[in-house]
Order: sequence, then C-alpha cells, then structure tokens
Amino acid sequence: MSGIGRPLLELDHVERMFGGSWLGRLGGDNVVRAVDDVTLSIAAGEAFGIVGESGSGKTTVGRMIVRLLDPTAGAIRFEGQDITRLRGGALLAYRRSVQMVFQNPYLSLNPRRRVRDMLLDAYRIHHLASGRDAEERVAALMEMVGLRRTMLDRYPHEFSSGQRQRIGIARALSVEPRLIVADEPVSALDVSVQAQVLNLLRGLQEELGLTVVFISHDLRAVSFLCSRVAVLYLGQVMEVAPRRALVERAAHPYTQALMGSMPSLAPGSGITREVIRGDIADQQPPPGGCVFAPRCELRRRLGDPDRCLTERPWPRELSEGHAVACHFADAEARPDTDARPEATGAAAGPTTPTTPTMVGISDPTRVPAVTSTGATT
Amino acid sequence: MARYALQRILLALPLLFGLSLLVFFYVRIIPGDPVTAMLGVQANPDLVARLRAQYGFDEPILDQYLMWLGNVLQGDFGISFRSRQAVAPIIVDRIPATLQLMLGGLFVSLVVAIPFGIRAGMKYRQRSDTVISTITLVGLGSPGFWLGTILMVIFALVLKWLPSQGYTPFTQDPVASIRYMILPSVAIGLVGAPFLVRVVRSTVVEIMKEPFVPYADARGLREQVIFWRYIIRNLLPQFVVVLGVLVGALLAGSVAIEALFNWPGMGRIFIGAVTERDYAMIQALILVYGVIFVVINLIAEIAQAALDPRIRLK
Amino acid sequence: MHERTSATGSREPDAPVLEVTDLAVEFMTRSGPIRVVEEVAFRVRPGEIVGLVGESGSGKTVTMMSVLRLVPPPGRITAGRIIVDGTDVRSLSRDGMRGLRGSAVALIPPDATAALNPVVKVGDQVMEGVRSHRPQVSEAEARTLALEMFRRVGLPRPEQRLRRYPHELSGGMQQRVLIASALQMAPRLILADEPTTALDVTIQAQILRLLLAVRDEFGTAILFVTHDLAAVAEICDRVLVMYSGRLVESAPVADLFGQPLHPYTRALMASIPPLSADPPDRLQTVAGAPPEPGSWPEGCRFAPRCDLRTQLGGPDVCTTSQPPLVEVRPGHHAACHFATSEAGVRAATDLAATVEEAEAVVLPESVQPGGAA
Amino acid sequence: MNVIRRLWRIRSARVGVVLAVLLLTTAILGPMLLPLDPNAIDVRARFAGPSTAHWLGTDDLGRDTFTRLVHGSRMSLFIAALSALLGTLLGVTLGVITGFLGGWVDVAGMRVVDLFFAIPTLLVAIGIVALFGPSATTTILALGIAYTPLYARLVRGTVVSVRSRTYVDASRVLGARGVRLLRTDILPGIVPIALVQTTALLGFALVDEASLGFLGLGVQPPDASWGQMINAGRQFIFQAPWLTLIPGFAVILAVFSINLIGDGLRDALDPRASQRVGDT
Amino acid sequence: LAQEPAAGTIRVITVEPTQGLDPAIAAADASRTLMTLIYDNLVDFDESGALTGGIAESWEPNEDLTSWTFHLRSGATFSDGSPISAADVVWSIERMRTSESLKGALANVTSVEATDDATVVVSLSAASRALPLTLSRGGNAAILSQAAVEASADYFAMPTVTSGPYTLESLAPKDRAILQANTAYWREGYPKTATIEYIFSEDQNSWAAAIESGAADVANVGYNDAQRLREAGTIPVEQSDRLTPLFWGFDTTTPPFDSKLVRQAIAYAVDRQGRIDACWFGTGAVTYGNILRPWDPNFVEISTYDDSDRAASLAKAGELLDQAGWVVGADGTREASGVAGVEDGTRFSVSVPYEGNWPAAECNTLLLQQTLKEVGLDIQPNKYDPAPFWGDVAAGQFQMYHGGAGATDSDDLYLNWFRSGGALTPLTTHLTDPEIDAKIDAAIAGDAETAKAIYAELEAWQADELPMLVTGYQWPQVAMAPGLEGYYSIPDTSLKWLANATITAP
Ligand SMILES: Nc1ncnc2c1ncn2[C@@H]1O[C@H](COP(=O)(O)OP(=O)(O)OP(=O)(O)O)[C@@H](O)[C@H]1O
Ligand SMILES: Nc1ncnc2c1ncn2[C@@H]1O[C@H](COP(=O)(O)OP(=O)(O)OP(=O)(O)O)[C@@H](O)[C@H]1O
Ligand SMILES: [Mg+2]
Ligand SMILES: [Mg+2]
Repeated sequence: MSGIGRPLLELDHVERMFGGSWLGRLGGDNVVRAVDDVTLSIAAGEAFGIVGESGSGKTTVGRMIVRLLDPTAGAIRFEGQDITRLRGGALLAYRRSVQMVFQNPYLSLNPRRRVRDMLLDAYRIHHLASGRDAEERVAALMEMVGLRRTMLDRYPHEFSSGQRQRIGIARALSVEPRLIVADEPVSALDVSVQAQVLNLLRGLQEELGLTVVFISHDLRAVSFLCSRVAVLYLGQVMEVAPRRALVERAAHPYTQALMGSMPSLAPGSGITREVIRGDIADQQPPPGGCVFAPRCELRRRLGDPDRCLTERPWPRELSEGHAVACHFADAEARPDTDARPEATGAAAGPTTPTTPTMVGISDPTRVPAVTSTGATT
Repeated sequence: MARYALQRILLALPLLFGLSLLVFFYVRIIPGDPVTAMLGVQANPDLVARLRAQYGFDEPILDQYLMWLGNVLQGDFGISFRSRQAVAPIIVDRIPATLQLMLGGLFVSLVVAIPFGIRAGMKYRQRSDTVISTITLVGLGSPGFWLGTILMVIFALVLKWLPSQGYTPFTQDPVASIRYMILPSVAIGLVGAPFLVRVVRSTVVEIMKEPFVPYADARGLREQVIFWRYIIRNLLPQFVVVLGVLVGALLAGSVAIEALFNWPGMGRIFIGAVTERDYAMIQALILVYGVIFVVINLIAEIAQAALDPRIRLK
Repeated sequence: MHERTSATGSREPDAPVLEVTDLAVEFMTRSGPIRVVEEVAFRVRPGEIVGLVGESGSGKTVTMMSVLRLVPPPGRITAGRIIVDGTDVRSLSRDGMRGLRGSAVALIPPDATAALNPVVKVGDQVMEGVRSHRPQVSEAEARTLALEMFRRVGLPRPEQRLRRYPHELSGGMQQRVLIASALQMAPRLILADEPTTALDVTIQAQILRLLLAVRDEFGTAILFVTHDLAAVAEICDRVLVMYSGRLVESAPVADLFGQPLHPYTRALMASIPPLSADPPDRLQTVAGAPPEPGSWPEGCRFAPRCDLRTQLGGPDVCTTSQPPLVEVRPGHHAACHFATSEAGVRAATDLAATVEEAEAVVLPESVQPGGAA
Repeated sequence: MNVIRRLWRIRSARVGVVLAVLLLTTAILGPMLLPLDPNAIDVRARFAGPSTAHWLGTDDLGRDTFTRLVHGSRMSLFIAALSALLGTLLGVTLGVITGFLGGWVDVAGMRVVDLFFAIPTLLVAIGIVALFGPSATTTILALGIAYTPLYARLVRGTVVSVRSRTYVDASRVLGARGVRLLRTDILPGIVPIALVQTTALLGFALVDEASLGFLGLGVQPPDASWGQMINAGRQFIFQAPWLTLIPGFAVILAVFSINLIGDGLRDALDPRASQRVGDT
Repeated sequence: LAQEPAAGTIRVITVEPTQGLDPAIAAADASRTLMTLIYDNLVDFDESGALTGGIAESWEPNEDLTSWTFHLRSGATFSDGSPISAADVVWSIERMRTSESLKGALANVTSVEATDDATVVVSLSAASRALPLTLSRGGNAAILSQAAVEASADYFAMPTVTSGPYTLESLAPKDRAILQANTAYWREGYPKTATIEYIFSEDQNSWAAAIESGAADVANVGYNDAQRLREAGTIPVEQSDRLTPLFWGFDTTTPPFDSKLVRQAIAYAVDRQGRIDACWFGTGAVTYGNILRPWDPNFVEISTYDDSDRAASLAKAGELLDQAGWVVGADGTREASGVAGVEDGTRFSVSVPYEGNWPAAECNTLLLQQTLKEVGLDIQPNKYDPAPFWGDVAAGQFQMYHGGAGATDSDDLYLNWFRSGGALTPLTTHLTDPEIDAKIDAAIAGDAETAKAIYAELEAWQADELPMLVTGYQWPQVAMAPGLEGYYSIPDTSLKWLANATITAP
C-alpha cells in the first residue's frame, strides 16, 4: 500500500438521479435519487469497500467512477482531474487507468466471442500491442488470473462461473489500470469459488499495487479484502470506517444493524435478537431528515427525537479515518446495540490506521455548521 | 391507472399529428404533378381547377398543411374526384361495415385460436401441440382471399347455405346481416387465427415456465384455479395487446376479403381509390385506418395496464 | 441449543415427519438418463429444523422437490421411498398428492417475487390455498385466516397488505407472505428452498428469525435448503451436506461445526471469509470445480479435489470405491474412507478452532460459542 | 456452422429445410430445364386435365400450369426474397441507428417508424402501389417498405437491450465505442433475431404478394406469380379448380417450410438451449 | 285501369358508373345504363330497336329533313311532380349541343325553339334523318329539369329530380345505388318494380356466383360462367341478339401506327376465330373487314382479311411490315429501318392496355401478343385500371389498346364512332377528317339508297384505312334470377328494360 499522499480518486458531493421526465412521472414513475451527495476519497493502492443493501446505490457509484454513468451533480476526480466531463481521447486515456469487474460472470462476457478476442480488445483499442506481442501478453494475463493459455480459444459458456469471473478480471487488467472497480464480483459465485476469486483479487491488489474499489453487500467479503469501508444507505454515506473500526466499533446504527444481521458460523449464536426492523423499500424516508430514521433502533431508543426527521446528518469524523453520518451515533453508551464486546476490541489495542488519512468530507464549506455541535444530546 | 391512461393518450397525440403529416405529404410525393396523375392530361379544366383549389398546391407548404388540417378537423376531406362526392360521408358510411367485418373476423379468430393456442401451449412439444402447430403453420400460409374463394365455392355455390356476397347493416336486419357476414368473417378470421394461436401458445409456454406455476402446484391448488387464475389471468394482459396488433392484420386482410365478398367497407373503396388514383380518398382512408388502429392499440394498452398491475402502478 | 430442542421436546421425536430412503432422481437427456441424486437418505423429526447444504448443482432442490413429487420434467424419481407422516408419497394418487401438497407439506420457494402470481392480490393468493384444500371454507373465513397468518408472520398493517399486488411489496414482505401462505394449513413439514438467498442481510436475519419462531410456535418441522453454512449454524438442529448428488455428511449442528468429518464440509467452512478485524492473508479454497452430473468421477466424487487425500498421498481406494455414509460418531454420519484418520481428525479440530476464534469476535456476549459440543 | 448443425438436429426444421431447398431448386433451375414457354398459348388445349404432356393440366389459354407454376415460383420467391431483404436492410439500418445512437435520433426515428406502424402493413404497401403503379418492382418496394417499421422496432428494441447488457458495458469500459462496439458486440447480438425475423418476413411476403396479386396490384399478366395465378384461376374455379388450388398450395407449402425453418432457427439460436444465462 | 303499385326489388350486379351521371359527360356503358333508368329521352325505342315515343309523343321532319317538330306528351312530369315543359326540353337539347357526348352528333343543329307549350322545333343546317336517333341515345340525350339542375351546384352527384321511370335514392361509391320507382312517371303502369338495387362490383368473376347464391338478380356474366350456367340449367342466361363490336384502337398520329401498312399487317395477322373461341367461349362472330353487322340494311360483306389460310395471312402481314420499314431483327423482333420519325434499329415494341376487369379482354390481348410474335412484333399486354381506362384512351395516351362498345345501327355507328365530335369518336377512331364527316352527314341526310351507297363506300374505306381494327363481335350474356320476368337484354342501353320487369321471390 502506498503511503500518505494525495488521494487517487475523490468523489465530491456526487449525486445521481434517475427518472424525472414529465411524461414518465405522469405515468407514475418516480424520481430516484440513487446516489445522494456522496463524498469519498480513495488513496492509491488501497482496497476500499462499499457495502449496503440492495438499492442503496453501490452500483451507481461504481458505474459513475468508470464513466458508464455521469453524475447529475458533483465531481469525480482522478488524480485531481475531474473526469465527469472527459470526452474523446482524454476519456480513452482515462479508460486505461480505471477498469471494472462485473457482478455476473455469465452476463459480462459476450457469449459470441472467444476469450482471445475479448482480451485482445484492449490492445487494439488503445494500440498497446499487436501481433505476437499482443498474443504473448494475452497469454500472460491468462496465467496471471490462474487460467491456462490453451483456454484462449474457448467461448465463455465453456467455462465455469469462477473461471469466467477470472476472465473478467483478466480483461480488466489488460490495460494495466491503476484502479479497478469490482461490483459484487463474487456474489454470484458458490462459496468455495468465491474464496478463490477473493484470493485472486487480494493477490493482484498486493502484487500490482492496484487500487480496488470493492462493492458488495457481503460484509465478510468486504472485511476480508478492504482496509476501509463505506456504508451506503439509500444513496447516502452512513459511515466510513477502517476495517478494524467497522468490525469492532461500528458507530452508525445502520452499520450495527448490518453487523448484527450477519449469521455466524458458530452454531446457535447470532441472529436471535432483532436489530433492525422493516425493509429498505418499506417506508419513504423523511424529506430533509435522516434516510435511516424510519428503521433506526437507536432513534427509537432515544424516544424518537425530531431532529432525525428534520435535519440531514452529515458525516462527521469520530476518529481518524472514521466518519459517521448520525446525529446521535456517540450520544449514549449503547448498552444493547454495541454488539462488539468492549474487551475484544480493547484486546486488539488501539488501531493505528495504516491507511492514509481520509475522511468522508473534503469540502468543509458544504457541511452544515450543525455537525460540530451535533455531538451533544 | 388514470394517470397511466392519460400518459398513453398524450403519447398517442403526437402519433396522430404525425399521421396527419404523413397523409398530407402523401399526395405531395407523387412523382410529377398530382392533379395530372389523378386526372390525366386532357382533364376537364373545371375539375382540374377544383382539385387544385382543394389541395392549394400553389400556396406555401405550411399554409397548405394548415388549411388541409383545418378542413380535416372539421370533417372535410375534400371531394373524391371520381364520384365528385365529398369523401368524408362516403367513408363514414363504410366504417360500420368494416368494423362489423373486423369484429366478425376477430370473433372467429378468438373462438378458433384461444382454445387451440392454450391447449398447444399447455401441451408444449406434446402430440396435440405438434398437431395444432402444424395446422397453424398451414393456416399461416393460406392467403385470405384464397381461403375465401374456396369457402365461397363450397358454402355458397355448391351447398348454397350462405350468400356468396352482399351486406345488410346489422341495425336493419340482424339475422340477414349475420348470414351475410359469416363467410367473410370466417375467411378473415381464419387468416388471423394462426397468428393468434402462435402468440397464445408461446405466451402460455412462457407462463408455464414462470416459477409461480410449479409453486402453485406445490401448494396443491386445484387445477381449475391454476388454469384460470394463473395461466389465463397472466395470459390476458399480453393477449389484449396482441389483439390490438391482430386488429391491424384483420384490417389489412379485410381489403382483399371485402373485394372478394363485395362487402361495402372501407377496403373496397380503398382498392377502388388506388386503382382510380383518387388520392383525396386514399388520404382520408389511410388516416381513418390509422386512427382506428391507433385508437384500438391505445385501448389495448390501457386494457393491458388494467389487467396487469405491474404496468399500471410501476 | 438445548433450550431449542426442549421447546419441542413434548412431541414424540421417534416418528419422523419425513423419511427419505435411497432416493435417486434421474434427468432424461439426449445422451441418456443422468443421475443427479442418488442414495439419499435422511429423516426429519417433528419440530426439527434440518439444514441441507451443498454447492450449486449438488442436488438440494431436486431432493426437496422429490418430497412433493414435483421434480421438473424431464426429471424422474427412479428409486427410493419417501414417507411423509406415515404416507408413502410415491404411491399416492394424483389427487392424493394434491391433497398433501400445501397442506401436510408446504413449500417456501427461493425467489418470492417469482413465486407469486403477479396479477393477483396477495391476499387472494393466500386464500386460494385454503379454499383449494377445504372447499367448505367460506371466503370470509379464508380471509380471516389469511389476516391472522399475515399478523403472525409480522406483516405490518396486514389488512392493507392483503389487498396489495406482489410487486407492491418488498422482497422481505413477499417472503413473509409465502410463509404465511405455507402456515395456514398448519403443515407438519415446511420445505424451505433457499428462502433468504435473494434477500438483503438485514432481511435475511428477519426471515431466519421468523422461521425459528414458526418452528417454536407451530412445532412445524423445516427442511431448510441453503448454501449458506452460517445460516445453517444459526437456526438448524441438524445438517445434511450434499456433494455431487450424494449426502456426504449428516450431523447435529454443533457436531458438524465442532468436528466436521468430511473433507468437503471442511473445505466449505474454511472458504468462508471470517468477519474479523485481522483477516487471514489468504482464504482456504477447494481446488478445481465440482464435477458435472453425468460425469461423476469413479469412487469418491470429491476425491479429485480432496486435500485430505493429497495429504495422505493419494490412496487408491478413494478413486475406486465409493465411501458409504456411515455413522462415525453417534448421530454423526460421514461418507469418507478416512473420516476417522488421524489427519482428518486433526484437520477437523484445527478448522473448528480457527473458525471459533475468527467468529468469536462478532459473537454477542450473551451466547456461549460452541456450548453444545 | 454451429447454428446450422443445431438447426439440422431439429426434426421439423429439417423438413422445412428440405422443402425449401426443393422449392428453391425448382424456382432457380426449373425454368431452365422445362421445355415449355410459360406464356405459350395453345387455345386448342385449354383446360386440359393432368396428362403426361401437361403434368398439372393447362389453363384457360392452354398454357401449361406446371410450367407456369415453376416460373411463378421463381417470380414469387424472387419478390418475397427481395422484399424481405429490403425490409431487413432498411429495418436493421434504421433499428441499429436509432437504437445505438439513442437520444434525439432515436426519438425522431422511432416516431417516424411508429407512424408507419400505425397503419397496417398491407395498407402501407397498397398506398405505395398507388403512388408508383403496380408491377413486380413496386411490389418489392412496397412490401419492403411496409415491413420496415416492424423490423426497425424489433431491431431497435434488441439493440437497446443488447446495448445495456453487461458485456457491452465491459467493452465500453475498455474504451470500445462507435463502430467497434457495433461490430464486436451489438451486431452479433442482433443476428439471431434478424435471422428469425427475416425468415418470418419471407413468409409474410409470399402471402402478401399473393394478396396484392389478387387485388390486381401485384405482378401484371402475362407474367406468372403464385398470387397472379390464383387470381387468374379464380374465374375458372368450376371448370378447372386446380388453377386456383395448386398455386394456393404452393404458397402454403412455401410459407410452411419457411416457418418451419424460422421456428427451428428460433430454437437453434435460443441461448437457453445451449448455455445457462444469469443463474444468479 | 287500376294500377298495381310497383313492388319488389331487382338487384343488378355490375360495374360502378365511375364516370358519373351527367349526360353531358358520361359516355361509358356503366354510366349510360344507369342514366337510362333515371332520365327519359324525347324519343325512345322498343325491343326490336324501332323508335317509339318517349317524352315526345310524336315527331315529324319537314320536307327536306332540315327541321324536326316534336309534340310533347301532355301530362308528363318530373319525379317531383313538376311538368316536363317545352322549356325544359329546349334547355336540355341546348345542353346536349354543347355536351362532350353529343356535340358531334348534334353539330348540325342551328336552333331549338318551343313554338308552344307542347311543341319543340329543332332546325338543322343540313338535312338529317338521324336526329330522332340521336335524341334516343340512352342516357346522353336525357331530358332534364332545368330548375332542378340549376338549383344545385352538384345536381349530377345526386340527381333526384328526374324524368325517367326511376329516381336515384342513394349512390354509395364502391357499394351500390338504389333506384326508387318514380311515382309520377308518365307511362301508366310502369315501372313494374319498386326498387332497383345496383350492386357495384369490379370483379366480374363473382357476378355469376352472386346470382347463383341469390345475392343478385341480373348480371352481364362472363362467357365461361354463361356456359357453365347454361349447362347447369338452374339460372337462365339470355344471349342478347345485338352484337357488340370488339376492336383494337390505334394512335394513328404517331409511329408505328401512323402507317396504314402496319395496321393492315396486324389486321392480316390476327387469328379471328381463334380468339372468339378462346376468349368468348365461342359465343361471338368474326368479321374480316366489316364494321357493320350482317343484318344491318347497309351491310356489304368485306373479306379482305379472311384468314382461313393462316400461313398466307402471316406471310402477307410480314410483307406489309417489310414494306413499312419494319424488318426482322437479330432476335426475331422487327426493327425500324427507314421508318419516318423512328430512329433506325428501334425495336417494334408496344404496350397494349386493356380494361383490367374484363377477363375476355385480357385473354384477347394475350392472344394478340402471341400472334404478333409470329410476325416479329413485340407487344406487352398491360392490364389497366378499368376506371381511368377510357379517360386515358380519350386523352390519347395509348399507342394501341383493346376495346369494345355497343352501337345500334349504321347511322349511330358512323356518326358516333367516325365523325369528328362523335360521342364515341375519342374512344374509338379519334378521327377528325372533314371528308369523312361530310360523307357521314350525306349518308344521314340522304334517303335509304344514298345512304346504302355511302355506307358501302365508308365500309370499304375503313377496312382499308383501319382507323380502328374490328375483329369480331361479342354477344353479351345476361344471367337472370329465375323469378325475373319481362326483362329484355339489349346491349348498350340494356338496363332500360328493367322498367318492364317484375320479380317474384324464388
Ligand atoms: N438506470 C436506472 N434507471 C432508474 N433507476 C435506477 C437505474 N439504475 C439504478 N436505479 C435506481 O437507483 C437505486 C440504486 O441502484 P443501484 O443499482 O446503484 O443499487 P445497488 O446498491 O447496486 O443495489 P444492488 O445490491 O441491488 O445491486 C435503486 O433504487 C435503483 O432502482
Ligand atoms: N430441468 C432440469 N433439466 C436437467 N437437469 C436438471 C434440471 N433441473 C436440475 N437439473 C440438474 O440436477 C442437478 C441438481 O440440481 P438442483 O437444482 O437440485 O441443485 P441445487 O443443489 O439446488 O443447486 P442450487 O444451489 O444452484 O439451487 C443439477 O446438476 C442440474 O444440472
Ligand atoms: Mg448493484
Ligand atoms: Mg436449488
């Protein structure tokens, strides 16, 4: 991992809306704010996780990073350059730096093309290599992801799902990118195959010094791979935390609920206690308030304070690299919700973040003044 | 639902506007001078003048269009230069006959296609499916007028059960009217039926593949419940949309059938107008056919939404 | 663990609600019949939650659907006995079978969205179940019952929900509707095929909790098919592990996690990333891919991927003779020639310890891990 | 090729292929091999029943029905093939352009297509015949244009759906765009649909050609096409029913075999038949 | 005489009168047959063709045939009950004089005057026997109500106030026309049937079927159908005794048919009996040069083109063509070689239109193609829209075309077909030859002997000159429902006799 320095990728108050034509609304379509004022920064060489339930906007963030979608507001900066307005050659150059691995290994490969052709694409598009050279590099890629070069002339359907995902990774690597966005690359795989792909990603990240944005709803996979994690809920960042902080002292009631919902491999141990009610799609979040308020256990315990409904909590830093978007996250002792025994956390000792400093907020001017005083009950 | 219907209706409006443009420009793309194309070189100068005035060919194109559209909106499609009668009333007189034939054809198509289509779909790739599908394919290749000719020879001329041609308005004499419409309806309906059988069959096959069907089995639901509530109920929304399309096919098919059975519908004037190059008539007819088709499809779409809550309240 | 079994202890545990012996299922293909399930035998006792795990394609769904005699064509049960509550399912008439389905044995399918009829209100769909089985029940009675069930599965505002179309409900609520529908005939056995796979974690937890509550309240036995070992650990009493169409291990849940005896079970457990602040550098993996049905390897089907076998220097017996499912320890069955070999036992103990350590981090203090071992 | 092999494996498609090949061979080679002139009139031999000299008898002018049928096949199949081809070319072009470019091109293009779609196909064709006068060329033109909207819609829909496939996104992220994207990902994706649809058009065109012929808006005498023969035969339905029946059967047979192939293609190209997709 | 009120409906299936119902314009049979039922003429004729009284009870010429006096029937009224006055008659004849259809035949009229309420005098510039004949021309010589015509700008789109046995109740294009008995009709006891329903159909093939299946009562059926119905014996089929000439029309102003030799060559080449057999199922007659029919008092047989020796005829045709400068080219088709106005090497290739709804015409033209091929001429049959066909003929758009038209006697025929301005001249010969006009006028003015002589001369002239080529005559075949009685079919104005017909339901 690289040391402290300028972030490689910054998301600056990024917003993405869907829908909204008057005719569509007339027919009953709603405007969806899939990503709502998200600010993140990711350092070079880091593995950054994005978790959240279905519909929380993870994929949308990922697609905006690789410029498959444009934000409706905000900026995305790669090495300081705003990529949201790149066109033509500049965009093509950007594509060499940032790649994507997709969720579904069956759908992300063109069933009508041989693996070789798909892998050669990058060299042809970017004029990186041709002829024997290109062939050599394609073969090397195959070996890098643990496949044999003899498989190059096969069609996708002749591979197992794990192998296909490896091909997807090989394709992403073919332009030698600096950053890879992996959108749920293992969710569609069997557990044992998942492990193989996770290992591969981790190995690549370390060996090649890749920056990885790893999108998943699986906290286990995220915590295995990523040193920092952002938790999204209905398009907003709830919490950004280093791995240890996430596992040991998640601050946001939603993150706690997520952790508490994870079944454990130790028989008869976990999920008997209700840590979250309802469904992400159940209730409309209050306009202007906290999107998580309707399901929030903490809020209920605090006697349903109005503030949650009227004022949007902006991310604020709890400790270095750990930010939370909750008015009351540290307001009480949380005897029940603190699922992690203090002892275990303490035993591990205070963590020194190995990651570069990063807080969810890079533009303090846009953070409401309330944040600083919000820490009081 | 109402919002959805409103949206569909609003979406149909530009279509109607476009249709009017299409029809308007139709005579203006006739190679050469349209009036000459219609009347010939040595035409009666009176008529030439009248037609020129009717189309206003010398005005700027926008004025021409506005004038024409204004007239059309008031129900004035100009005069048919062959008969020198106003076009609109002639067509209005024919709409009932064409609609009646279309409904008759639709009825025959439905009666034939629904049971067979559903049966073939439910017995996908089994013997009865094979038999039905083969017959369907044969039907698909049978031109309507050819079937009609054979039907006419058998039932009207040899067996003398039904009249070979003619028409009586339903309001005038329902029994006679139905006697007249049987042969043409069957001829046209049998052309629509194979198309419908195929759609119904493949829709049923798709429905049978949906997980809710085996799940309904797993719940031990009665077979009638599964049939009506699961298969038929899910077939309906798609079915009404297909009916919209089928109506188009029937309208098109009615042209030849009307000619064959001397059925005084729009199809007959259409063919007459085409052979006589009576462009005012052709314009009006294309517009009327288009509007009928658009309206029916609109109804079908709205009906689909009414039958399928997913569309209605997306 | 003990509390849970005692909750149903009043029932007679000896007469199983489901007994499957020697089940074999074949699919007809162009190149002849393919056996996708064979020699599967297990029992489910009243009030018991039995987990059935295994990789995709290992035959879990087929096994489960065999109980309802609903193996999709061209599949066919070719051998075995399936006894539900004393009734031999394979000898039932068509109508008899229909009477059994949804009443004595209910199914909870994997994808609730797909399983619900999209054009009928959920209330009506639930009601039609009762009315199909008991035509004498009036519409109003059925509605009352459905309402009651909606309430009991925790659907908020049940009266309104009855009148909703499936797509107007979230995935979690749809799954609750299916559970309500399954419960209304008070079945002896619920077959739940990956009932949580399509759901978000938070909702998964809710549904798993609901299944536990259902068992406790209704005393219904549940055959819970999943590929999520952790979910099994959370709610099951006993676990069946399938690999390539065969059962490879069967044990009470604590035994399985405390001492997994089959190398495949161990591999499966080891490949799950721990939820830990200090994850290992690499996850353990199983080499290669599961074999395709129809091209099962000779002998033990797991042999080509088995690390125990590699450790043991690749004994021939693994590739020549198929290991039977034998009771290795009381109540704990495994199908491995070397289940009790030193290396095997060591691997099992090591693994259990690692898992325990890793998972301990997230365990709520109130629970004593491994207490049942 | 793979598809052909898979097609051949489907029994009904095999029947279709054999029939179609027979018909095509007849249409292409027949006219060269047959000794008689299809328009040769021999009034002394009118309405002759089948004989060794006239296999399918003769018509009202003593023309040999079989010879005319064979020459008619050539005409009918030729018209059907060309109009299906024209419809395919226009439809695919329009559909690909609108579907791929999206935006206002799509909106504008599709509005125009919707317009023509709002008028039943055969009526569009008749409208075009009215402009240019009936002839074989007009028939091809009219049917080709009339089929375009249907085809363009289908192709556009497919392109839009293919365009949003994950593998296209993957190519885009790699930097592929424009023509390359079309060539590698989009066009191959619409080939199956197009194959099936063009086959279907062939069937429609055969029937529609016959209908235009019946209305006197198609091929003009003395040239023979199936539609024209049915129409001409109709007046002698009592003296010589075969004059009407035989060309009708020819149309049915041709459409039948084409549809068998079309259905077979649909199955052979069905991705579900050969590989699993999206088992998430 | 107690008059039975007319009852019943007779349904006629026929082509639509697309030329409209204005007597001044419509010349095609389809229009004229309908007009004869709604408009009466001054002069009428009976079943044998002899002139009888119409609205004029009687008429007489002056000595030198230059002035004709018509005595109107008293009490005759239009359908609205208004009397048919001398003024109406004068106005109607004045209208005819300027009409497209009769201006040629009435070219010699100098004045039309009503001397009193019941007498109209027509004065001529030259003697003419033919005036009453012209005024009997069905449909075109209609007596109209001046008031009614002037009252509406579009009277002829829907002529309701009429002088004939019927009035038009409705006319739906491409569907039907309904005629109702004119209750004010002057002729006692007529019409005998209350309603006549005209069913329009472009498809002659279906007409016989319509009668068989009871959908219609009268139709002019095709020859194959006539033969079939006769054989079946269920539906009576009457063959009219009035032959209708069948002809090929030429554009004699431009090559190649400006050459008499070419026209003669074709006249030699055509196989006359063959086409009667093939296309008219034998129910017709051939002619080898005459245009007048054999029973015509002025008929003098001509047999120039007798083709009993086919080989000789074809050789003769070839010879003429060679002479005309059309020599056999490489592929057997003749090419121009020294033809005036034609570039050398131009192939002889002509498109020949025929009325698309007339199966016999198609047959005839296809046969022509085959025959002419034998002499190296290439013609392409061109199935033409029936509706604009005659309009386009009149516009001179065709080089050669197929036609057929009815005529009554020699006066009618020559006056209307050959005289410039004749009613049918633009559709047949297109002649504007003052010499011929003068001859025809002389024939019409002269006594029977003179006329006969002149007609013999004209017959010989037309057979040689061939402004049009008549190859034979057809007999119309009229099929009638068994219950139909009192109807006589006569070509040209045949439907007029429906006024006499009654129908009983089968
Ligand atoms: N193209 C689109 N049009 C309209 N709405 C969209 C579109 N893409 C995403 N959305 C909406 O945006 C929201 C976020 O979607 P997104 O796919 O980013 O979520 P996600 O976190 O990736 O969910 P999942 O776990 O299901 O993949 C959802 O409500 C979704 O419905
Ligand atoms: N309709 C079918 N046709 C052919 N083979 C089938 C069919 N259904 C299942 N199979 C085969 O049966 C085997 C077992 O399938 P089953 O669905 O029981 O697996 P599973 O364990 O439930 O997997 P998953 O976790 O993916 O649901 C699979 O290998 C599959 O190939
Ligand atoms: Mg996503
Ligand atoms: Mg399964």
